[in-house]
Amino acid sequence: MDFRFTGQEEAFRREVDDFIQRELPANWTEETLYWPGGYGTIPDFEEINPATEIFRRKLAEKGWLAISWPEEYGGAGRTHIEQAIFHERISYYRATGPDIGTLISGPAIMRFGSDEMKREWLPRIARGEIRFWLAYSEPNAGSDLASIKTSAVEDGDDLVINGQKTWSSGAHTSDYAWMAVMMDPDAPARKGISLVIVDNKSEGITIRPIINILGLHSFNEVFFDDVRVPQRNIVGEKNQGWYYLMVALDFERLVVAIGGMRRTLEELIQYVKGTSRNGQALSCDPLIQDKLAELAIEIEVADMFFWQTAWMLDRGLLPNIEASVLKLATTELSWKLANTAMEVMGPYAQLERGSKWAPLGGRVCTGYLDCISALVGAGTSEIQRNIIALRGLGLPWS
Amino acid sequence: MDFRFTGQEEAFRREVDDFIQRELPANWTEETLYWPGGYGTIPDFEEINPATEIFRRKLAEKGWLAISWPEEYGGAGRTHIEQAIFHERISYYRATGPDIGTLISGPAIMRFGSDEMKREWLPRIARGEIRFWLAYSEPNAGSDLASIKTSAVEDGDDLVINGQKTWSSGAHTSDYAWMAVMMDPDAPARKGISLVIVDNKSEGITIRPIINILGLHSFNEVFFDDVRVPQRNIVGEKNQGWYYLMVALDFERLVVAIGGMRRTLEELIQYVKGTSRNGQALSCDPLIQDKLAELAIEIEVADMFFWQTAWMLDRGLLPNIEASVLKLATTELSWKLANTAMEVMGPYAQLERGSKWAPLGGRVCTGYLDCISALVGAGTSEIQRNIIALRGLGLPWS
Amino acid sequence: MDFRFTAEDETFREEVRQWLKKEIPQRWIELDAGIWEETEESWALSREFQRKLGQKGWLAPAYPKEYGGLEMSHMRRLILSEELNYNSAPISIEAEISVNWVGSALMLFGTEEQKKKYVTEVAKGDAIFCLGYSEPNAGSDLASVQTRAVEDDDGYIINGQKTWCSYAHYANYCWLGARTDPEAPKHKGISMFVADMKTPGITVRPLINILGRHSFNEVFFDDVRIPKNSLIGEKNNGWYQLVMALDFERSLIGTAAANQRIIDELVQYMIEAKHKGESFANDPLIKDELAEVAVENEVLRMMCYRIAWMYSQNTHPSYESSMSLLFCSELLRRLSNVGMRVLGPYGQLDMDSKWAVLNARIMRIYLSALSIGVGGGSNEIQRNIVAMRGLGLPRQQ
Amino acid sequence: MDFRFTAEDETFREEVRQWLKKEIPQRWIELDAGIWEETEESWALSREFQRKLGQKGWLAPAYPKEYGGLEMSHMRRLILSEELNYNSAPISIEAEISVNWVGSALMLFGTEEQKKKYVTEVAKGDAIFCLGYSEPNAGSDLASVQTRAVEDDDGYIINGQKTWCSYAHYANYCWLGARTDPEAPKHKGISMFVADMKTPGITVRPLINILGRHSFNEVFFDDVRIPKNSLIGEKNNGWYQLVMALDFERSLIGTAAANQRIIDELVQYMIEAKHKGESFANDPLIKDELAEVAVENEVLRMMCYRIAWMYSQNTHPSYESSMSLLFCSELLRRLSNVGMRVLGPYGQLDMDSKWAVLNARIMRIYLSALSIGVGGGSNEIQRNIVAMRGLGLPRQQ
Repeated sequence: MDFRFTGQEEAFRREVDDFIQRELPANWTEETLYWPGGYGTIPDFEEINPATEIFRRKLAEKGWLAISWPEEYGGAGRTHIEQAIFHERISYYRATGPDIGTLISGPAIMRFGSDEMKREWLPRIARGEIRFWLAYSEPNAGSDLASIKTSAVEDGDDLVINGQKTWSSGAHTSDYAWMAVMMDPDAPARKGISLVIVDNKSEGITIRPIINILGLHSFNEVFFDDVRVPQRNIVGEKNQGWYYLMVALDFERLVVAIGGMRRTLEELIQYVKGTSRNGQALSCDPLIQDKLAELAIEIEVADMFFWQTAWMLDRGLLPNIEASVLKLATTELSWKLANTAMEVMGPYAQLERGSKWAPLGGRVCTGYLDCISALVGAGTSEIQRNIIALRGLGLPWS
Repeated sequence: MDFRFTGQEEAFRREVDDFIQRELPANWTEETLYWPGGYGTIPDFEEINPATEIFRRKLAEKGWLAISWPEEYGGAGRTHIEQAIFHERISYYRATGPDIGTLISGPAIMRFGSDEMKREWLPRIARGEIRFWLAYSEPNAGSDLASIKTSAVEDGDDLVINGQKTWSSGAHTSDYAWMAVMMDPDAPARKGISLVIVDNKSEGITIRPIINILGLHSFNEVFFDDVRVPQRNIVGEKNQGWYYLMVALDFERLVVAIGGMRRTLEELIQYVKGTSRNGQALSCDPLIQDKLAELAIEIEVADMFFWQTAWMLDRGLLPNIEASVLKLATTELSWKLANTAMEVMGPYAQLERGSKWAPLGGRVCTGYLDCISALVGAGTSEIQRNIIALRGLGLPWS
Repeated sequence: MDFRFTAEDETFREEVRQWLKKEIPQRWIELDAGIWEETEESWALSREFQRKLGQKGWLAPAYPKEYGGLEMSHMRRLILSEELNYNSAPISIEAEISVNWVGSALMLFGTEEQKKKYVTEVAKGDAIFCLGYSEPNAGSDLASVQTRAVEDDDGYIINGQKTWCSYAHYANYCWLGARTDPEAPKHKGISMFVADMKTPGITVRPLINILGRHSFNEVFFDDVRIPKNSLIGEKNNGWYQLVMALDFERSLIGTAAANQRIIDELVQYMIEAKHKGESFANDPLIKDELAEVAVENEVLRMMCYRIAWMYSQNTHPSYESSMSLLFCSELLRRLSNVGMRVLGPYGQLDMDSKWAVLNARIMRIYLSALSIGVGGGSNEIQRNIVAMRGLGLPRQQ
Repeated sequence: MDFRFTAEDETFREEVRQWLKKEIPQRWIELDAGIWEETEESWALSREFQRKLGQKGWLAPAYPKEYGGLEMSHMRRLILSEELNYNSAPISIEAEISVNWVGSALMLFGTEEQKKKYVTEVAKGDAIFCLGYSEPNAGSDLASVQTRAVEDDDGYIINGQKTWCSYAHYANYCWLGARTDPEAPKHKGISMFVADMKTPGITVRPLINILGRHSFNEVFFDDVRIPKNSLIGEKNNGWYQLVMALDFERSLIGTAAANQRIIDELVQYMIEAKHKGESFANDPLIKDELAEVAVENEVLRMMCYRIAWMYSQNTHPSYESSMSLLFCSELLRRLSNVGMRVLGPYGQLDMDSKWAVLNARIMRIYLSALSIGVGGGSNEIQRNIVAMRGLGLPRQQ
């Protein structure tokens, strides 16, 4: 057992750290509104700040958008631990880079796609040339992926897709949908789903914005009206989508903003050390100390699961419980961080960015709004707990 | 709206208070191990302490075992508010008196029994001549009363009962079982249950002790082997038992130890005022103050529901949500009281009675053990929450 | 004991309901501006509504008749407040503050002339006060006021800065705490003033809140000259006057009524969503949590009734108010979190989205829950009051 | 990074398992005496087992070989401890204290003669120490020791009273803190001694615990005369010595392993109970809670591994120990409460009932959960250490 980074890992960590500090736009870390665990700010900010696109291209040049992929597909051929190191640093500096394509679509294609498919898509993803959006959720379907209704009917070499997706985060800034469709409506719900890649520019696609709680455009509803897609865009085998989705969920979990959590806690500590109220430093208040100590413990716990999950992936183990635990721990943590910050900072934390009185550049105010999205997003906390009970303990499904 | 006691209620409260202080054995309140909300100590203590039997008989003489019953059945013809006043005071002094007969069987006979049955049973209950035990729970049935398997078959004027009850609190110190049996096994579970009164001395009954967590004999398992009971002992109509049980549960809820909770909090406050640790009075510790303030608020909340429930009964309203809320609030409160006491008092609270170092005469130690019984007893907290969601809010049953 | 309202009370409640049905403007319902969400349009509507309320004597119903009130009983005021809030009537929080805090304090400490002027204006809905208590980095403790008021022959000259002044940009007057004796110990040497917001030297700067709206302000006083008769009560005795007046706090019954509205709507939503097969709404954990919150709101109502009843018996609540404030702030947090879970992602949409559910009210209550019980450890302060006054434990250092 | 044990470690684990299968007496398993539940019979069995462990060098595996240890690595000791605890081997808590607290401190501060005698006896399982730290009403702070030790020509004379001395009635020695300079400030003037429990003037009185068992004692010292060489380390420097030795705390891996056993058994029970139609076991809320606790115990194990690994790297943990202690005490509470809910009323029966489930282990863990983290606000102290050492916040007053 060894809790240290190896020499190589340590060197890579330094390289990543130096790179980010050098290449990230000045003041980015202080000025971005991104809250660890929240979904609400990223697409919008990428759209309005071209500097992040430049940064992303530089990451792609180094092969860091696809760190753990083989070099033949444009990756850096590194380990998952190294990938985790990269993610930890990226989120510590609140930088952007990895996205749906590199984190979900790419690994799934690598695992389930044909050789032809791999050659067609992986290098473009790794080079950061194309972006994907997740087309899973549908109206009135709640968080249960098995109730997908958007249909795909085979017609010659094509599929013809009809239906609607919603909560489509970043659909308006992406190139392709990574999409779950129902190909066999007569099969049991979980045996008729297929995964397919759909070009956003296809005829019959309409994207309409949904403005989120922050007043930003991150969500969309997307309509599919007789949209034609070549059958070779089906990922892996048809009707195996449910299984692929479950496995992909496990990979996705590694992308938790563990560095961002730690950063935010550090800033909270700085704040209480530097702020007095009624003549007493906040850092001396035992109730505040208690709250921060509790946060520190929970971050430590999430941290351990983070590295263990990465390590399991390197050893070819499928971290399904660990991944659920990690998701559960970090979404609730995101919420607790925001709520504790609100309590500690008082009314000042309710000020939006732009006010000179807003602590942490208004990030707490955003965070309080944004953290709720992860809690109720796909795979709510309740569902995660059920997964742990079922897969982890072998208890019967209720 | 009026939150005061009326003049008559106030006078009755004084009368009860004076009576208890005068008639209760000296030092009883300090010496008894009874914990508010726990089930574990009472039958045993009644058995070993004849003084409580004398006290009970004096209560019966005043008609106070059946305060709200009509005088023709041996009651005092008073209101439910007055009954609540009586219960509040009784539990404040940790005295005994009201039991299954006066609280559950009696009111159910009054509401559902024939005139003949009322005349036969009510006066004897009111005079404290007979005691009942609750024969609901069965092995492997969990907390769901609908899964009763003990059978009762009609045979001439009799019923013949076969089966087993368990967790039978006080069966060994009582005279009659207040019993739920299955008379129509072909009917849906909730339409085949009847309530019947069974004499403990009937042939075919075997009572075996179960020693509880306190090392006391309060539970029993009771076996019924071809036990014959006259059919006139069926309460109300046959196969209506489920409905009667549900209504009876609502009445039962009023018997929460609200006075005992308040008393225990008072003693905790006394303790922290009188105890120093490392030179500082416990009462000055802000964390301890917080905990006690939280308890005080929760007791206040339970208190309000207590009086409101009594008031509803006086107005002929059936307090089903209120009763569930009261049960939920007080069982969790019992647990919190014990746990807070343990935290505040440290290792001393773990000493059993008899040690000169045991605070509150060892009651905290007992209470910590005993409070768990109410939490997992019939109608667990989860079930109560479901009842509130279903009956109170009209949400669909899950 | 009696948990009922009298028949006359019930008739009064019905009268209020009917009146509200008629008088709440359709446009107000469409705007649905909650707490801290006022816009120019909603503010104008609420001012107009408050004047109508004032004409009926329902804006400050407890006031003596000579100052525009009805000398209404406590229980009836409770009923009035419940109905106003359950039906989301257009009352701004600032109007409530003007009536319940400032007006009540003026009634106690003002001269006859001051009462005739300000109290009557407030009761008629003609005047709005903003509070000039908080100062930057001073927490919630009035005793650390730094703003100075220097007396000369003509009156007082005010210099300093206030913050968190809600709706100062609309207010007619500022209810101002300023230090008149800088040599005196912390709690002494403070006086209370009424400053006309149009006085030269007063500058109002907006603080944009979490909803992106302008509700809070910083107010700067730069050599602001106010007349002698702006002083309320005794000079240098302001802190004590305020402590006394603090007990005139706004009853939480309004919050309880507003919560009830939310709970009713959430329940309705869950029942309908279940029919549509929405999985969020089927979760037993969420259902249980909603049930628990519903019960707790029932408790809050009872607490408010009891406090009102105590007033009606001329008993002064001591720790009971702290208890209910504490209970209320924790309840609001839980309610808004449960609500967010019931609605799932739909709960995160603002009211201009066609997918928004329940007019985005849950999201807004999630935000407004913040304004109670946070900052300066105010829940801790309330808990300490319960421990001290309710349980007789010593004061915390 | 590497989360695996080496192949050699795994072989060692298997060796321990096989040995335990052979050596844990059947009678011990029947008695199933948990912490604070020792009886005369179980004590005798555990003493015998500890001697066997001692012979293998597994009782004090970290000690130098010359004192009866094996100089075993930290990770391997962790494995040993995990297996001993998961299999409920007959080790009394007092044996662990003797090895990990007293023995380790003696190794640091004892003379060669003292080490040869006491440390070797402990490692062989021949000697048990009881702790003489706490005094009545003094809380958990050793600095407020009142027991006096007065030096004369022949040695020291001890007078005073200790409390919470577990298993003092079986112990061979007392590891005693006494005040040697009453004039010195609180933290100075304390010295550490080893007192033979057979010395005249020592009286042991039982304190009956919550399980109705005799595990704790009061120990009275009445003109107890002990020789000069009973002093350990420097005179008047006892407090500092102890603070240094405190870091030799018992790893929580034993607790984690014991928890794991409980969780495994609860899961098995729930699966079986579901088949029998027990409704307690079907409750989704309880199931979720159990899942959460299982995960948290996984975290606790990782925390312990990491601390052991830090030692193996010659890094001294600072706030990490407090973190895991805090986490552990809260986890134990939750585990015992979830367990009680899983079992329903069956969980409340003691092991002599034929209806008792899982040998009444849950009830006993519910009770023993009390012994961690309660009293003297010890969780608060740990949280303060995390705040101070981990986050760099100021010390609390």
